Amino acid sequence: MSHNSNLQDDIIRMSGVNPRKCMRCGKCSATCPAYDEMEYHPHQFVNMVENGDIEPLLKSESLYRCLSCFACIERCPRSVEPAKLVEAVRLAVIRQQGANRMKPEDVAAIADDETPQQLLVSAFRKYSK
Amino acid sequence: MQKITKNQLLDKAAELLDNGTVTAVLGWQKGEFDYDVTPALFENKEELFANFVWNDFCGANFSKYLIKHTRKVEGKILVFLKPCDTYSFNQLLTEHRFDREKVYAVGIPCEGMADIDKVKAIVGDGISSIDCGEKIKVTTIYADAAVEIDGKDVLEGRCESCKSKKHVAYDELLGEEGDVLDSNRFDEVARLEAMTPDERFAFWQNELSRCIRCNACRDVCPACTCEKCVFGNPKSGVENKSPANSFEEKMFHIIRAFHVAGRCTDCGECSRVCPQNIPLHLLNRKFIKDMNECYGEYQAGAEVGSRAPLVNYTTEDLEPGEVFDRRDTDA
Amino acid sequence: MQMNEHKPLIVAFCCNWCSYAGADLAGNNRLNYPAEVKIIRVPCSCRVNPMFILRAFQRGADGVIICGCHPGDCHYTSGNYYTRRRMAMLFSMLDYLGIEKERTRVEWVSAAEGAKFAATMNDFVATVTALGENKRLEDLRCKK
Amino acid sequence: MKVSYFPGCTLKNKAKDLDAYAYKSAEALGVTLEEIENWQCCGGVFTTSKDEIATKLSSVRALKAANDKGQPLVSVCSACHNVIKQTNYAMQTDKDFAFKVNNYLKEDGPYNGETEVLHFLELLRDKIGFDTVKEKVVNSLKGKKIAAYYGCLLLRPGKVMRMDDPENPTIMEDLIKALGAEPVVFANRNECCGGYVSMESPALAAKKSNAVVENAKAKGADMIITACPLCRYNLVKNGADIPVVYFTELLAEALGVKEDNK
Amino acid sequence: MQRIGVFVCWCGSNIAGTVDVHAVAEALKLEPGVVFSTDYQYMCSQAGQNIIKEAIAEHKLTGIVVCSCSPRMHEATFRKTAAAAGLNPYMVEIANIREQCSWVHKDMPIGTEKAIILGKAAIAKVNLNAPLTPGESPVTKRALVIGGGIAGIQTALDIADAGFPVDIVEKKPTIGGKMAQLDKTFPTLDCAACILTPKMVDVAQHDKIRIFSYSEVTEVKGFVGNFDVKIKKHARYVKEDVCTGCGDCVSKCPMKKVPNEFNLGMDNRHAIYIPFAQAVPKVATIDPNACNMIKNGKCGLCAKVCTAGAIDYTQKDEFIEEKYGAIVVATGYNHISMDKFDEFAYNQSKDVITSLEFERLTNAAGPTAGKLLRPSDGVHPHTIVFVQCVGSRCDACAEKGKEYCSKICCMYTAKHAMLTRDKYPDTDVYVFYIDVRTPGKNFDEFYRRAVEEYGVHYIKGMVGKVVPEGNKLKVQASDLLSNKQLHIDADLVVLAAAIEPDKSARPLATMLTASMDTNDFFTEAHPKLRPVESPTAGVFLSGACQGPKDIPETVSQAGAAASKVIGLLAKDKLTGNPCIAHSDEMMCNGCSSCERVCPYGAITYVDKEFRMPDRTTAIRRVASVNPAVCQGCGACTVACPSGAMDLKGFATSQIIAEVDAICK
Repeated sequence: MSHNSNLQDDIIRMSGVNPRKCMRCGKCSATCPAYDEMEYHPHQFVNMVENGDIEPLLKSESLYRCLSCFACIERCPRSVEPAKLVEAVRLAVIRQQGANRMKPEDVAAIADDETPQQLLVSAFRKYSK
Repeated sequence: MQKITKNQLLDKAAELLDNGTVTAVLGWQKGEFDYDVTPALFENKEELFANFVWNDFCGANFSKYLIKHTRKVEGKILVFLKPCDTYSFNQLLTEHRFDREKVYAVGIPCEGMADIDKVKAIVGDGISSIDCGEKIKVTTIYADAAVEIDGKDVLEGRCESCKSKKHVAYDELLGEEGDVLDSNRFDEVARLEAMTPDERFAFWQNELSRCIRCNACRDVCPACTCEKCVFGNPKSGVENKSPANSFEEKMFHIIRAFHVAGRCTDCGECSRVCPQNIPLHLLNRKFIKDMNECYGEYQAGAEVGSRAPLVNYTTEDLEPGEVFDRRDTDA
Repeated sequence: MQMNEHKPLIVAFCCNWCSYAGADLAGNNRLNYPAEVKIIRVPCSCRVNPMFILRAFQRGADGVIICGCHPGDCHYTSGNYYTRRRMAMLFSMLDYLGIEKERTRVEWVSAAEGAKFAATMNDFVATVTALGENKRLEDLRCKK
Repeated sequence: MKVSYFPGCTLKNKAKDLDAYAYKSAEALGVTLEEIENWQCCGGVFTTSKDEIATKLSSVRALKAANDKGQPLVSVCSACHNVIKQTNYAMQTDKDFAFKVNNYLKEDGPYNGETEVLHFLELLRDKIGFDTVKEKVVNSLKGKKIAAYYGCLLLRPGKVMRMDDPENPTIMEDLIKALGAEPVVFANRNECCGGYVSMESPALAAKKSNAVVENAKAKGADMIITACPLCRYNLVKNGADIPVVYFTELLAEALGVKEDNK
Repeated sequence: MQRIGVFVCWCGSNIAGTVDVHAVAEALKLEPGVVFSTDYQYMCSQAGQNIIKEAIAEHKLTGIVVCSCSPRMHEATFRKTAAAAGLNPYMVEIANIREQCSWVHKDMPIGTEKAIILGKAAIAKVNLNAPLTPGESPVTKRALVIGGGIAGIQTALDIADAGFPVDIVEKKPTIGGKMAQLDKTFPTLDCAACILTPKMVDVAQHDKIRIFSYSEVTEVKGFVGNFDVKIKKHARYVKEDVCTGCGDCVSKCPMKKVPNEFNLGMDNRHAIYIPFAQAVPKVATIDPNACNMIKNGKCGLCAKVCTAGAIDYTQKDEFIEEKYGAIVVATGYNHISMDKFDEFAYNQSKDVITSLEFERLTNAAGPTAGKLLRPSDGVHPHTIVFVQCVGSRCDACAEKGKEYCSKICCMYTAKHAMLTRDKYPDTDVYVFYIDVRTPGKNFDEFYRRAVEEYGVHYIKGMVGKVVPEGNKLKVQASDLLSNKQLHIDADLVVLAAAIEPDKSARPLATMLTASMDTNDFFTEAHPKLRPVESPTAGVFLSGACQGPKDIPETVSQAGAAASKVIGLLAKDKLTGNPCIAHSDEMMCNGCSSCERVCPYGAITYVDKEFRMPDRTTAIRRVASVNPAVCQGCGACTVACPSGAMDLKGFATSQIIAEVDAICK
């Protein structure tokens, strides 16, 4: 198992989450609406961050499947709040040079007349720096 | 300056002595000078008519004297109470310090008392006589003509910020009843609070270093009625009959203020009698202001039997550290 | 003797039921705090008379801290509520006289809060050390 | 009553209806929405990461502007409201964050989350009162069966939003009742529509949106209302076969101020 | 001047490791009053105690300072040692140089210096100690048990069997508590009613036990051995001593739509009712909020049919005042509200129920006569999902639920699952768990049987959301071991709701001046060594009011509490704590400040004649402390403006001596 403690510290600091509070109940994964789209599920995120096993998460598509719907934050009985970890890992990726997930030139292909501005700004905030 | 006259008081006293309601009268008598008026117990009409005085220098609060006199005198004592005195009177009843049945209280109106230092500032030294009527007429040994002073110009500091012209206790009222006033008495405390700690320290060091520990403040204070004062009690741990340094003065005044906190009616006698003119009432008012702000408005003596803030609590009281936050956010 | 670093003298009044036990727990768990802290055991924080605090300052203490059960948990049900009011008023008065407010403190420490006790003492000693010697409220005559 | 108002980018463009009806309805109910001067886009999503400062500054500016006027800050768009309320909560509870933000902004005097942040629905419920709304209804929507779709941002995180029970809300249902219609309670009303993922992964968004519409229809709804332009977009785009409208439109209709718009 | 002996303990290396004990002993030798000073490896050992005893005799010591571990540890030990050597035990002071010195400082010179100062403070204090003698007070030989569940019942029976009279106060119309609502009990599966109801009958028939049902404690005064308690008996509008419990009134009552609290509102009862067939006392009670006769004077049917003439619509609440020597709290528990957990749809579907509701649904005396039927439509469920830990083990920041483990849920859920599979093999039963906690005799074996023999599907994971759709409950959950999200169409969802202390406990604790933890569980005097006593003398704890407990544990704790009560009531006199307040009458102003802050009402006032300093006599009002009531907190000593009020053992002069010793 790879252990990247620098990255782990960064993620913990950025997210403000203490993964050690997790009691492994799995309610986050039980409640996640994007569960089936994810390679690593919310409870695994918590566990992997706790173990410093961050590298696979950085590469995972799961980062872009989280809907930020806050359901796991709402229902986590231990206030671990996995979505905050997902967000922190995603930021760790897109903050790197040239690592933007979405580029302005991509938009034209996806957007239509009805696309609300909200969708564009949200997506850019989530996927790009 | 006073609206009620000496004769009105004498007539009332004579009437009550004659009809047997009371057997003694607690009143004022002239001291060494006209302005030096002291409390006295008159046990017959002759003494009363010979020595009783009522003028603009009758500031003394009689409530405290009732403790001593009611223990000694058979029958009831007539006491004249100005509005501010009635608060002390009630407070002492709350503390069971004398038997209400042994007192006949006559409430008298007060237009504010005169401060002899302010008079002296106008006329200079060598006062030979003072006549209080509409105006205060002062003669001195250095001048031929009497100087006339308007009483309003020489009011005692405490009377300038009088909290109430309304009596909260009496058996009988002479003259007209007044109202509880919207006083500015906390302004000076607020001014001090707004200073920096260093400024405050300097202020109090300057004031308290003048203390000569004469104990006049304690002796006159209607809340300081302890059978034995902690400062004279070797077992108390704070016994000190004469101070060795400025700390001990400070400690004396802090402890005294704390002991009377919640019981002090803010009558202002402490500052009136202080020979060094230390504004001791500003310590007591600080406690009153803090307690009002932290635990709700409370006026000691406003009613008999009320529960003072320091012998009371709620589960939601602010924390000791928060008393400062409170001020910081207010400021 | 080193003159450059002032070692403060701290008196801590601890109630027997919660805070003294909390201090014991700090010991059981070997949680260090400075030796400048000297604890006096009282049955309840409400036993602490303002006179004790002033006396400590008079005799050269640089800081005084009163520890009691958390509000609502007083062994005597209401003692610490009185403490809370008394000390709030006393501290406010000391501040009014220009004495550094950081020299006095009230903390609620339960018998289970050994860590809090140690952390509180560390913090208090650091605070008082930063203030330096208590010149404003001590009686130099009594100082050794 | 005057309140500060943060419309947000979408309400000035693709969701003009949501904005215009909010103005009209508020006016009919005796409330003036005073648009914050020079407001900037909230960013659409609240970044939970503690070291994200810049993305939250526009919200703080809006909050500070409302605070200077001594008014609550009202928004209609679920996303704006979520971002602003979460930012305000961070200003209240995260001292480090507040310190940095105040240092950065250097406004007159520090801001520590004093502003009351209200969603337009809260304005209706807590400041105006649904009873008052009910009295002002001129076109009762009697007979309509309306499903209130909350989505995620309106209610969560519950301890920050403090708007309603995050799992069993009633605020929109109560509004529907006040307007004379019959609310349809359906389980997916606080499930996500797919949100901004529709940009990246339209299939996932379609799946989530369809589940919402199907669930509402199964419960007998003939209309869905929402407070979020993105929710509406996703639901409509993915083929909702019943009308999906903003709650303000419904409100304007019931209050009789809808036609003025057109 | 005292003759003081100083005894410095090494505590092996615990103290001696960081404190130069010999240096401490030498330094303290020089303190005023000290005539003897020594150190030893273990002062608390027999040999160490002998050193103290010998020194007392040899040096005619009048006071002792032991520099050792915390006084909370061995103060009592050394007091006994002193007493054995003929010294008053209150002439002993402890300097805590272990917990508060050697264990928290690492540096030997620093530790030693501090130990010396702590020793000096103790010496300064003991110089001012005076021998104290505890007061005595009589014991009222009657116990009060608050709460009539299994805990209260067992405690009452045990006390009464020892020959002491006991009163049970129960707020409901019948005793029996939660256990009466249960169906079967784990791990033996015997029926709750079969083992509980005989005990209820025993209580009813015991000549030493009185039951005050439909009653509550409203006021408690006094102290250990001498409590004065006021009990409010709510009007039940039925004469308890006349009613035969025949039930004729119930069947004739026209008001039959009152939610039945015994069945948790899953069916209805009448306005006049007997909670259940085996109720004790078996008398009817009229619900004044439902009865038309009481509400508007229209009806009166029950009075007409009652041949015994027991109905009395004019009955009023009645107050009973009684003295007790001991009080046992047995107020029990409740399930927490499910309002904050509506992701499980408890408030949205009738078919999402709590486990206690499930008990009633499977109980032969329950709303479905024991047939497992769905509350919504009365259909037999084929797929049942049990969810564990609902509201238990929550983080405080989550702002919902409880931080503790509710302890009983794992076992009762295993029981429910097993019984369901046993009775209805056609039913699929899923249990979502985080951990299965089964520490108890035959507990894990029981749980394993549920899995292995009965085929209950235990899934490690949690349910995230329950969606009522049609007549199904769509359960979305995680299966952590197979790393899958599950979607189950369930017919019934059963929530293992966390348990919390009964709401009546907090006000009761205030009345009793007994302490509680942040969860409102009563605090025990010592978590290990005095688990059934409250820190407040004379108040004892039985059952779940002290913490989550199952029945076997409750019953054993109930017995333990009873034995403590018996131990107390068997005494004729109690010796009190001598460290109490006392007022110097010469200094007392009689101002009542002390009385106002005394939490025990220990201060009264008397008028006494005094010779005054000016040789006159005067009658003065002075405070007087009841030594049996005063607990020695000292609140009065600070409230007293004159310093007349002082505390023995913690006198003003003693504390100031300590301050001076530390500061100089």
